[in-house]
Amino acid sequence: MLEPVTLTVDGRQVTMPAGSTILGALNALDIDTPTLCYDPGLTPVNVCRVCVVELKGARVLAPSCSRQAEDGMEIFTDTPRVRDARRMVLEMLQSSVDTSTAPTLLQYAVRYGTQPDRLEGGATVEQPVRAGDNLLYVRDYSKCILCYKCVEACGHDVQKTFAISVAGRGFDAHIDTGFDVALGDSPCVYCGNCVAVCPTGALMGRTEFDMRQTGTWDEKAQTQVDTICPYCGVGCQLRLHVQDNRIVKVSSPREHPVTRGFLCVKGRFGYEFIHGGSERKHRRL
Amino acid sequence: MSDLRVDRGGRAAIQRDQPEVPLAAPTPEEQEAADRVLARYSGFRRDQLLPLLHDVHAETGWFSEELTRYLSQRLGVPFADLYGVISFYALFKTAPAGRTVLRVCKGVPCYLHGAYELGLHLQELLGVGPEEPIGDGAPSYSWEWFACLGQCDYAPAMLLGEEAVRSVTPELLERIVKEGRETHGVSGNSL
Amino acid sequence: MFNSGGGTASYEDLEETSILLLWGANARETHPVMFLHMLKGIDNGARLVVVDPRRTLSVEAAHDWLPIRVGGDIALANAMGHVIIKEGLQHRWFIDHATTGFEDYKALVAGYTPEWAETVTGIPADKIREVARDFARAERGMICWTLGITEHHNAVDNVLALINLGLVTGKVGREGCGLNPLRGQNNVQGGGDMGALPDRLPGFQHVENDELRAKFERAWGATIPPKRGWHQSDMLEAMERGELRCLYVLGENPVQSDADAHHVEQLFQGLDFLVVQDILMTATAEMADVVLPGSAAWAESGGTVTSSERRVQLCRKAVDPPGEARDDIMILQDIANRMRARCRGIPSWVPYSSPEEAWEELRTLSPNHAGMSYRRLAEHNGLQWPCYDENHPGERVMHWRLWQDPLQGPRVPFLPTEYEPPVDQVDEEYPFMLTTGRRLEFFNTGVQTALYDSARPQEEILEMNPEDAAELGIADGMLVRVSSRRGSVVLRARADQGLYRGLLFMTLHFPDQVTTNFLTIHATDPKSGTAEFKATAAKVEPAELAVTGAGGATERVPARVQGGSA
Amino acid sequence: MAYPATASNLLLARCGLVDPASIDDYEAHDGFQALRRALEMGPEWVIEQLTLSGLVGRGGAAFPTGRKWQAVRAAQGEPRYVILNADESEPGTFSNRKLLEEDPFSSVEAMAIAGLTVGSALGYAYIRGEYTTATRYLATAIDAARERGYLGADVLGSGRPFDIEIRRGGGAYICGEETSLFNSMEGLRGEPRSKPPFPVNVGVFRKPTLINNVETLVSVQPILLKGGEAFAQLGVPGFTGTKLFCLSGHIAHPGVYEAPGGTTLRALLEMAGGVANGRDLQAVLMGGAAGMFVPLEHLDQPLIPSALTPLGLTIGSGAVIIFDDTVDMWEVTRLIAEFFAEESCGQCVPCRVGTKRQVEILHRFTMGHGRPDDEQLLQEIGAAMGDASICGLGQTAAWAVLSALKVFPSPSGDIGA
Repeated sequence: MLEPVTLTVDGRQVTMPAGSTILGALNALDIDTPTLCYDPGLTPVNVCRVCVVELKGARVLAPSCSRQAEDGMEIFTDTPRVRDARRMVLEMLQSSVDTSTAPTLLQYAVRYGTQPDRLEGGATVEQPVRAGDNLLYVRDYSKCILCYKCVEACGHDVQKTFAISVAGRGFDAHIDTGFDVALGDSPCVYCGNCVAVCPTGALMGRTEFDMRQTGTWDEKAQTQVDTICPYCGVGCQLRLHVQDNRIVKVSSPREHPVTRGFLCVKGRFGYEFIHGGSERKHRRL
Repeated sequence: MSDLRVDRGGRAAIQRDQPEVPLAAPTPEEQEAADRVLARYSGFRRDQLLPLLHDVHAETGWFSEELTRYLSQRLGVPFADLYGVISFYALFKTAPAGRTVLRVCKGVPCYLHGAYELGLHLQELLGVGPEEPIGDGAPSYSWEWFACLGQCDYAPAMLLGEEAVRSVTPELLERIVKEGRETHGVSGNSL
Repeated sequence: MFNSGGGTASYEDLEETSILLLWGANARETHPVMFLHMLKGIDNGARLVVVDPRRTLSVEAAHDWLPIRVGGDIALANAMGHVIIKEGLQHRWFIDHATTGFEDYKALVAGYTPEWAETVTGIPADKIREVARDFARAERGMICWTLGITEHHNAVDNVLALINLGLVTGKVGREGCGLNPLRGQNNVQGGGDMGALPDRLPGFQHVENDELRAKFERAWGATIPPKRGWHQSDMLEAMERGELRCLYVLGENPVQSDADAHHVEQLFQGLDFLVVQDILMTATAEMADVVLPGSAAWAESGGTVTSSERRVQLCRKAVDPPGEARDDIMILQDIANRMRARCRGIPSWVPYSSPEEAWEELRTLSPNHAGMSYRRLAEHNGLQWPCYDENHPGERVMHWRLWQDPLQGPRVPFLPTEYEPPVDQVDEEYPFMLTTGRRLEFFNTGVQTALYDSARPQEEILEMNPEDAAELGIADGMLVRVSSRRGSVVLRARADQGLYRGLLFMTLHFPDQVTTNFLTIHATDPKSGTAEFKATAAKVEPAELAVTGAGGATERVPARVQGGSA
Repeated sequence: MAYPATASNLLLARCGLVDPASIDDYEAHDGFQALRRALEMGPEWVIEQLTLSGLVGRGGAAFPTGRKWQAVRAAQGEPRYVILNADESEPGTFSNRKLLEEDPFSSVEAMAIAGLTVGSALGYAYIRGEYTTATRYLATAIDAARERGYLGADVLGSGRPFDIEIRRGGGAYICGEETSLFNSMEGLRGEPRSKPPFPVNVGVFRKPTLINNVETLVSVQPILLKGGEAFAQLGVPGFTGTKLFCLSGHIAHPGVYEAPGGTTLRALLEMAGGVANGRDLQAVLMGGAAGMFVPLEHLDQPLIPSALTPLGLTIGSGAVIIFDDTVDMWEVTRLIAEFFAEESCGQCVPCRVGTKRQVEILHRFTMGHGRPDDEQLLQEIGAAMGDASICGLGQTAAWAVLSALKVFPSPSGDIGA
């Protein structure tokens, strides 16, 4: 086993097990660090750059989510350089992406005092909502900040389904099924694990999408209840989001040892039956 | 069946083929070209992907959706993943382009030596704007702007197919277009 | 396993094993989230070998696929045992230390050469040798199975053959090792644990054990019949004999889910009194004299369920059940009370006001569950039995005692089993072997999955080998008639490279369109009561040419139910 | 040019003199002598000479070459790889092309030396896809060298293997960045990886990898033949040996010029015949698109880090683009920004969005409707790109723009009108 490492963060010393990231150390010190593309269950891709910190002796800022903590590092998390970089990155995102359903991002934006209208008039990633190729979830890539989480979850890190990838490059880089084919022509298995990791609402369950369209989605009026999936015997914990006595969304807690937040198509979307249907055989007794 | 490869995280990763999605239906010409190239890459490894794509592209001039799907299924590289790679590289086309592509350098040194005027001249000669294919069915010629070609000491420069053409003058350009017209036998006012 | 029906290992072990035999299981479609743990295992270096007649989605992720002929499992397992022993790869220390009956096993498998097994399983002898060696030599190994093993007339023997393989290689009782059935429904494990077996009381305590029975009689203040009861197949036979006249069905749809559905339907029609308690108007409920509207325990009432890794977890109420639907535990108690009052004149008595109260009683009666309070279950994301007291963390790996020196507790026996072919044999008239299974997006008889907007069409499809299809002149999407010795159905066909010649595949998901169980055989395993859903001799003809009336099945052309895809 | 090599004609010594397709010609001009020497003296000696020479990477990052070779040699993990980085795509840079087209064998020889020194049996030459002529010459050279036993299973009877495979780029500037190049070689999108870990430990195929620019590798041969100390004595203490500069734009004789370390821009301008057509010099862009405009008062600064760094300048790849007094410099700046917007891989936010926003603002400048806070915005965008981008592309993509703001008259006035 490698020796633990001791580093200094904003003047405070912290000792971490070897292999920890800087973000791990920041968390240990309760330093609230913004992250958008980071997810503890996925390989860090460190592309959003809002978690950058100043590392003494380094030419540029370091992404705390993926940079390994080293013995003797001196880290600064709240210098003007760090704040400016974070603010600018958030401004850039706000100026190019519809962030209206990205509460975390908006919270950071307030924290760092962004002025996105300064960049107004520039190109955006505006494009039509992909809502027609299935009835389970909706892809609205005008809200996509290209955090790669959905690609990682669909691919190497979770599902190994590989239905989507990043395509194109530069400002035109985007999530793609390959020639933008409909999901039905892709290997998608509709597990919705991409939806589960999406931080901006670019991927959204159909029920939530429809309710937002009609203005009936109301998170304040919702309750969340943890239970176990009614399908196979794996024992996945479901978190039922309930509004007006109806299930409107199903997720799974990331910390649950069985699911780690990931589900299959039945668990995530197959809840309609308890609300019954119109045909006699589907009617609730 | 799977085939263990190494992804960028360094872990063994699974490449699966895609039984649920439609079987690829490339054109016979595309399939023949792909098969010819694939035959040279038996025991394909992922790191041979770029050379293989170059070879296929040299024969077909572009990657159609069906050709890409065919390659994906033959190579065991997921379709979306393969498209992601192809669409990353400027030399690979995902829309029909000319059999021969003229790439006019728009690097700063070429700009200083009249590259912009050269492009306009070409547009006039060919009658089409950048990245618009010419000809019916199998387009034979197209032209486009391209990032610095590294021929700055011979500016302005361009690529004719894969070959660099240096110190391009309007006269040279006219000759190239004329020869191209003869070689490709394209008639009509499109070329 | 070894006298308590639960997988010996945990999902965590799937991530730490070196080789995993996924046997008669298509976990990627039927247990998708467990398969994610298997994928992690592969990332960590494990080798995945899938034993399945079909080239399933799971196979796509595997290193090796053994395309076994339907019903050849014991032949394969015993041949692997043969190779292991012949080449001296057995775990000698473990066998000497913790098992009995090795010599009998050795003698039995001596006859199972890989060459002979090849003739039965269709798997090349050298491939059998290779996998046997890999499994035996691997530091850690696991075998996981599902209904491909247990939906056979010799289900228990199939399981025993796999257990023997685990014992001979010492792949049980250690981390990263184990023998695990993957449970098909969210509380198959819990139901058995709670005594929903003909011979067990809650906590796997045998009903024929006087001492254990007395314990429950004291707790319940009632007399318990001292003999084991009937399992489901026994019940059907009892109906046939006229001994069983009245049936109370809770949350099941046997008219559509049981093999040889025609026959089952007739038996149900012959009952004097049928009560169905369910949440939806299933085909079985349609036949009932009384229908009791229950609630969906996972979202409308609560309680516990137990998973394939023996993890007991809490279900919680999230929504109110509709209309007059009630919590099942209350319905049951009301019925019990009325029966007491009506038949015995005993006044009404409500022992449990909530699932938790029933659970608290269970904890006093089942040592395996004694340490699991609701509070702890909530705190720990569930606990794995056995969990003997409130300080016990639950058991990730069972039977670790087998590795203790000196050995704790009794030795475990090898139980050698012989290969037997499926009951329904192919012949000239019925040349195909039809096997059944699930598809990812659907579930059982479709009661739960018929209503959501699945992306794939809600339609039954016959899958068959492309060459077979070509020979019979069947093109993709064409209507075909599939017949067995018991009935016939009409549906669309699709060629699939993943099936060997002579194999057919259907599901049970759309019984209202295609009652696959008109075809299946009610040959049941006497030990478990499971029917042989996995092996039905069948024939296929283009439907246009088919003579009607074979087997008397209603010919129904499925209406294409459009899913979401454009 | 004359042969043998002279103080200012080390790397280009054979260019234009030998037949690039002839191994005989190469052998007749000191060819493969350095490889023989390296085999005779052993890897420690080679690394010692490199260290003594003071050679640093010529691709732009200027990392000491001896230390890099030593690090790969000492790295844990097998196999190891050597990569010739010939994905020369920096606008205004073409020295790799010249070396490969006119003296391809020296790259082959240097790769063999590198492979045998760091313990690698396989090298890759990654050449930008547009360099077809160079690719052909290099392929011919590799085959010829293999035939003569300079490559193959047993290099010159040493009992040790080394061979070279060529990989063509797909038209992506970013792939000159070493970690993007690795991903590209592995058949992936050419997106850069995070560093650390560094290539010397975790390179292509996650194995220790020595990756050097063509010019760096070609410098190895004269170092081994003349000795590291002799090489170091060319140039000045802050910049030893010689460096190739690519002069283009409004210059009388565009081309690759070799000069000892410590030379000045004025000296280079003079070597190349001064501003073309006798016009006045307006601006100099040093280091290509990823470089910066040099204030004309610094033409006499020695081109060494100790003099340039305080001025916020770097030599970069050695590209020197000359602009006469007729050029609209904000239009040039916009072109440079456009180049980065097109070549950004799109992976990280600052570069993906920042490069786009730069173009938009500069477009406003050239159209004559800049906004009051545009210059401030460019400063802030540039700072964020420089600080928070993943790789060198994003980190340097604002340099030219920021330097233009310093050097050229404010664009918010009537520029472009």
